[in-house]
Amino acid sequence: MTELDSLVAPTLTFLIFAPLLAGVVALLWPRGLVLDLLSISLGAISLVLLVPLSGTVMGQGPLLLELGGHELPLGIPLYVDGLALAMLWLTALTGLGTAVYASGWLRSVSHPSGQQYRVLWFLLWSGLNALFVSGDLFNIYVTLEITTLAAVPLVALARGREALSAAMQYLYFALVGSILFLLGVALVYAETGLLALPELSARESEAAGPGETIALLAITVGLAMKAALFPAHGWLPRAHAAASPPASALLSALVAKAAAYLVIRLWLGPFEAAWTPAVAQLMGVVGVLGILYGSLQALRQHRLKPVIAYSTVAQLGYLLLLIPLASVVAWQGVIYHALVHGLAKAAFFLAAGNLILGIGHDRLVGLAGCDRVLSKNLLAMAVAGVAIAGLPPTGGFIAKWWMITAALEQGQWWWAVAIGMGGLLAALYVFRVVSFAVHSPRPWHEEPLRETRHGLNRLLLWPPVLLAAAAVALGMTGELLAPFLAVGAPEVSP
Amino acid sequence: MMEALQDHPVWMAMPAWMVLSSLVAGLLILVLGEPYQRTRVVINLGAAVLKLVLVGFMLWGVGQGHDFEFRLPLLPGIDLYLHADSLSMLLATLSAILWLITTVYAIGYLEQSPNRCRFFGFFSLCVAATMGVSVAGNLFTFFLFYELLTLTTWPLVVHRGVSVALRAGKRYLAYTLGGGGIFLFGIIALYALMGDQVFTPGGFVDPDLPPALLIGIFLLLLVGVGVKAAMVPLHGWLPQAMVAPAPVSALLHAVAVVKAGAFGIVRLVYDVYGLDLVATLGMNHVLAIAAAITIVWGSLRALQASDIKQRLAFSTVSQVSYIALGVGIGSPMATIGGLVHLVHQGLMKITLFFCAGNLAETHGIKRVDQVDGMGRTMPWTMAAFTLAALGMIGVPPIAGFVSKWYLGLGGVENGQYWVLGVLVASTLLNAAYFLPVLRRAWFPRADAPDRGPGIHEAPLSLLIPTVATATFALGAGILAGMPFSPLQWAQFIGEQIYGVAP
Amino acid sequence: MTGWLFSVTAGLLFAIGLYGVLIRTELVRRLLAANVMATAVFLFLIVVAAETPDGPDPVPQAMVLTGIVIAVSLTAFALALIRHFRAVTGESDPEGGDDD
Amino acid sequence: MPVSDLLASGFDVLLCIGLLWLAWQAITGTGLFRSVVMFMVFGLMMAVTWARLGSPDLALAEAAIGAGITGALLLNACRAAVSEMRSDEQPLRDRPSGVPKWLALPLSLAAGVGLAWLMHSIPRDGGPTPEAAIKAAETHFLDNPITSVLLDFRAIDTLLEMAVLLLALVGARVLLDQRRLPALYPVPDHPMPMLPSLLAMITPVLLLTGLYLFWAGSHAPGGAFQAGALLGALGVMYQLAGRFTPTHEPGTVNALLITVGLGLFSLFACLSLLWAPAPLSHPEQGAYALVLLIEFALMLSIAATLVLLFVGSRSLQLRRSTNHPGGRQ
Amino acid sequence: MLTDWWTIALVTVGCAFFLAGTVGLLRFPDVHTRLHALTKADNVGLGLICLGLMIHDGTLPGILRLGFIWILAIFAATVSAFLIARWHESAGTED
Repeated sequence: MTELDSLVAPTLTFLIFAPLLAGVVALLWPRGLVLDLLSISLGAISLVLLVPLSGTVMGQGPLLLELGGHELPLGIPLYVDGLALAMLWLTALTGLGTAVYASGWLRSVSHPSGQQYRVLWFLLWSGLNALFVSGDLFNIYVTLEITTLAAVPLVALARGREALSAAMQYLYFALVGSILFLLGVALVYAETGLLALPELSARESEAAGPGETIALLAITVGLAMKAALFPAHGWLPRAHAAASPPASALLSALVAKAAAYLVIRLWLGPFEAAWTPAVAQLMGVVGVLGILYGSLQALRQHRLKPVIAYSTVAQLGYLLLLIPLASVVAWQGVIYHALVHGLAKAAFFLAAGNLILGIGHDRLVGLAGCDRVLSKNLLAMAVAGVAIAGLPPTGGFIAKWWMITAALEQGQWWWAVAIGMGGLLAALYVFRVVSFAVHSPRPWHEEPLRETRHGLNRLLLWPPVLLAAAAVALGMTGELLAPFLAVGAPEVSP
Repeated sequence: MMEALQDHPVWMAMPAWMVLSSLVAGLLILVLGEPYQRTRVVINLGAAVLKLVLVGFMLWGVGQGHDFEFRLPLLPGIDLYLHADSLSMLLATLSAILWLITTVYAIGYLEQSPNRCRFFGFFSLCVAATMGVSVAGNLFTFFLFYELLTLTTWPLVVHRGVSVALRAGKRYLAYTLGGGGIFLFGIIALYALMGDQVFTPGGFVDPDLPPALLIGIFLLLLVGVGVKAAMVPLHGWLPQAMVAPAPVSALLHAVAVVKAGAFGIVRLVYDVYGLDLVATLGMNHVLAIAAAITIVWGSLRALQASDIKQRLAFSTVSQVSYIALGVGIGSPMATIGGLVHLVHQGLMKITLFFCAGNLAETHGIKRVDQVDGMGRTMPWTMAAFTLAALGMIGVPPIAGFVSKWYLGLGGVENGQYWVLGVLVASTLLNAAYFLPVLRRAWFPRADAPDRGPGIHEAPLSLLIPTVATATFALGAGILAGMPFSPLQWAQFIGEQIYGVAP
Repeated sequence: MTGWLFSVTAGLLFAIGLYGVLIRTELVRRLLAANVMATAVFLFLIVVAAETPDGPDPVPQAMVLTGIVIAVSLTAFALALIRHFRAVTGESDPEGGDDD
Repeated sequence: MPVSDLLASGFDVLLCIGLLWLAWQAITGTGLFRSVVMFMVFGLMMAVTWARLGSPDLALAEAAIGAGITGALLLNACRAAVSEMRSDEQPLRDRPSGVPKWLALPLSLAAGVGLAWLMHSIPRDGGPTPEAAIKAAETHFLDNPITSVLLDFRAIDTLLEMAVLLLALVGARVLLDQRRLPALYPVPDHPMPMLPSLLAMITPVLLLTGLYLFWAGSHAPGGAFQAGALLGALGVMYQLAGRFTPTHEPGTVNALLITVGLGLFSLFACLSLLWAPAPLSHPEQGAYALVLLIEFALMLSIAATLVLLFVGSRSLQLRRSTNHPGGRQ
Repeated sequence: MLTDWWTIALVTVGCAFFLAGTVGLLRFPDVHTRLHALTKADNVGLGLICLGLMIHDGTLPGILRLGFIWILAIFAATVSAFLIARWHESAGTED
């Protein structure tokens, strides 16, 4: 077991097991205030712990920690590289923001199952952290199950018929998806006798046997159903639109992304030998179709939350573009996009939640005149939308620049055009939503000049604003974060 | 002592402070919120004055040949690089002066309207973007501020919130974001080929790349910049954007946005490709012809426009292409003519928009045929309007004449006599769409509705800026010979570009 | 050992389960089909475990044990959701077709 | 002895045919109750299959959890479907799903045959993990290789799996918070004549077997899951006999029982850093006792969670045994 | 060798009883008679098989365990038969 500096094991242990213990505490001691303080402090501590962890990953390259001290291939390894690190940061930041928002939201709506929400969040959080650092195929299956079984109740948390039927549809998609994933794991184990990702990717990639290829197919279809990638996206818009604001922020920013993260993690790591460039182009096409379909659908919606949900379907398509463009620059670009999209999407949903709280319903037409009452909220939502569309001052632009550079450097210019188109379409549906809010039916000088401060308590306002600010701040730190993201990038083509 | 000060990093990073001054002001105003009316005015004017002082220092410094640059690493191998050279000071000075004047005008204009916090916040952010465009040192930074300009101007175009404004905003976005996408594609292609290059006089693109590729990239970049410079096929958004409040259409659509596009064309030809490479590729003729078509087309459409602001908008479309024409011709005199027109057109057009604003604000006059007898009712406004209109036509003492004169000389110098034809035709067309307005204002027909005796002028806060810009336009024409006049500065830039005194 | 028989059965069971998931819209029946598919994968894993050269390999058996517990938790939650879904809507399939 | 091999393979063939036929009936059967019963028999047959394939642990687990608890839950669903069917609703009509039959049948058939061929053709040549596992299991302080894998080599899988079980319960509670559905097994006004006596006889047997299974888990087939499922079955019997009254007030004992498994295991994972560089590693001495403690906690949690999932209420109170009829509070 | 013969004989007779029970289940007209067939025939069949296995096993714990299983099965059979009959009465439905 490679000699790791003293802080890595405690950090990883904290990230995975502390939220579990917090979940147990939440079940035993259901006092709301205590649980909110617990979730916020856990979020803060994990952010603090991530800093030295990033330093170590930066210094020593990808970290490998064998659980229980058992050498591979028997034990389960935890594997942390640039991609996993970025996802951990995303989970911590979005988690903290959503936790603060949820504490305010649960009180302002006096939701009956506040305790349940906090337990679900703690367990979801530990499942996500485990998923991002896990280096074992079956372990990833178990963590996927945790995220699903925590996400479906989060959807069902929003009372009403639509939430229940959306949760039902989500559960069935996820159920079949996880069985397909399990089939893939079984085939890989039968064929290679290995489960650990580092071992699988370290094999000298001679031609993969039929079992491995079918396994890759099964795993990809399974994950596509869980991440609602284009052909299998039916459930996501209904589920994310029906869920309550903090829940849909978590679902869109983290849960859907975890499954998409796994697609690139498995395609570029252990299953590298199982696909040919032609297949990679096909995956790229699926990604682009997802981008175009999601964006066009988002342009057609009449309610606010389905627009954001379809935007998630679209933005997840970008992750698949990493497969045909498997260069280091593309790796950095796609991870950066995942990071920025996570933060911005969470900000978008939370700000949308505030607007809906303000006007009572989420029809786009009803947003008119919202700019005067909830102006700061609207500004946060607009900035988050700009980050999703990848326009300059925000981190989204840096990610888009990286991805287009990677596409042009490898001569696959068509991906660059697709990325550009995706950005434009995203800008269109973002500005469509904002123009609904800015629209004031009567000419303004007849409008009575009243600035009603909406009774939005501070806890609901600051998370979206800070998350949107983080998405913009990422625009400035491209140079700073580039070496972190490049750790563990596949040295495929230059 | 001055030398020690010169290479002190804080002094060197002057362009950054310039951009930051209005960026911070804008953000502060947005964060403050609506009720802080007085502090907002203080912040606005303070930032404008501070910017003017900074620009003055830089103008003096660049004149002495000092070097101002600021570098912030944003991407591995690519930096946010701000570098103030003579060309950037041209646009920076113009924007700084006009921003101060327009802020005063806007405070008066939007007296009781809602959402002023949002307006002034994005207003100063927009000027920060223009400053950024002017001092950008490489294509990446240029694009970053170029797109920021789009983002910050959109809220101003849709400020009124009425559905007409929203439609205009949607069209504006479609054009600018579409153009921006193409521009980004071209920039990244250049970066993929050349890596991170700084704007260098004579261009940094290496000539022995395959010409087809070079032309392709040039066209991509030209389209990207052409959208904002409102070249003919891409000008659709400008007349629509006139639905915005007067100060917005004055500063943004006559000066900031449109000039950013023209400035982009100048950078592209002189500092990215370099004149001789553009000539060898034959792109200068393409540019010149496109500019000529835009000039004539803009003037013709202006003729038909019955709404004052529409007419001024189409006049802007044609006037901005003078700059492109100067760059397209490529001779030293034509370049100086084009560059100096960048300033002159700004001064004249902003005066015209201010007057249109005054007419609309005090008397609700929006159409040309309602202007009868306004000479008597609003003498100062109409006087400024007449002076600026004559300048646009090219009547000698006013600024417009200087740039047309140099453009003509440039055309003759290069043996391209058709340029003279274009200039004469456009002058006649300018006269055709401005003179009837003047006639109606000063010599109303008998059956014109009687406006009643006495003068009913626009409020002072609107009048002073109008008169100020009119005098600037006149001064730029008369005092063209003075050391720090726009013409001298254009010649100074010409020297640096051609390396020889014209 | 008749390992081949069981692996073929596993494949066919998976087919039956997949057919059930695709065809049935009635919620409980679909859940049964999903469980049959899961059992098929478990059967394949255990066949692989049984036929590893020297002695049954404990790792797939542990995986299947974990899988069974996860399957039962998913089934339990799905049944609870079905019961509440039917109580709320009276429908028996999520699309609910005519109502939304 | 070719005869016994012949008989054995004959039995296997029968078993497989039975499995396939039962699965087919369970899915394409008409009545829901009939499908559920078919599925339960399918579960039992799977338990026999696991035994045939040389993994008795799984046979126990499948019988207790797969056929037992899942069967009970499914019967619950049938009872709910029948008892809560409103007058206007037709009996569980089955609308054609999106996928047409002519497409689904060939598709799944092709997938099945392809998979069958693939599963058969993959060479069974073991690999690094099986060899390492089998070699390590011999020297491990736990004699039962499966328990050694579950609680030591791949301990995090078991831990996270407990989280999944807990999540299922929390998810069910989310639904309960929104709408209190009528209890499926209302407490009968007069106790059932035969059940209490059976209960009195069964309780010690099940308790004994459960504890034995838990104890034997470390060196013979058995373990926390099987024992937990058995105790869960005992709990279900108590509920059916009306000895538990389901309530919606949060019960502290219930909460403790549910969370003790996950809580103790996570605590162990964190504390293991004290004596080892990596989490979830067992100390040199006292490891056996620690494993037993964790397994006991897991058993309690599994039993409690399964019972609560079956009953579908927030918590349960044990009512005093009322053998004499009419002695009801 | 003798014990093997005894085991085979007892197990076959036990299976015969099971067969009889199953035939009874299929042929008998109503619930009650079918219950009889199941509980009576199968329990005896199980007893015989257990006996056969006891002989085959021979060890004391094995014998005790098999006997215990048989008693447990009888208990379960009687209670469930009673419950089904009672439920059938109360529900009064044909099913």
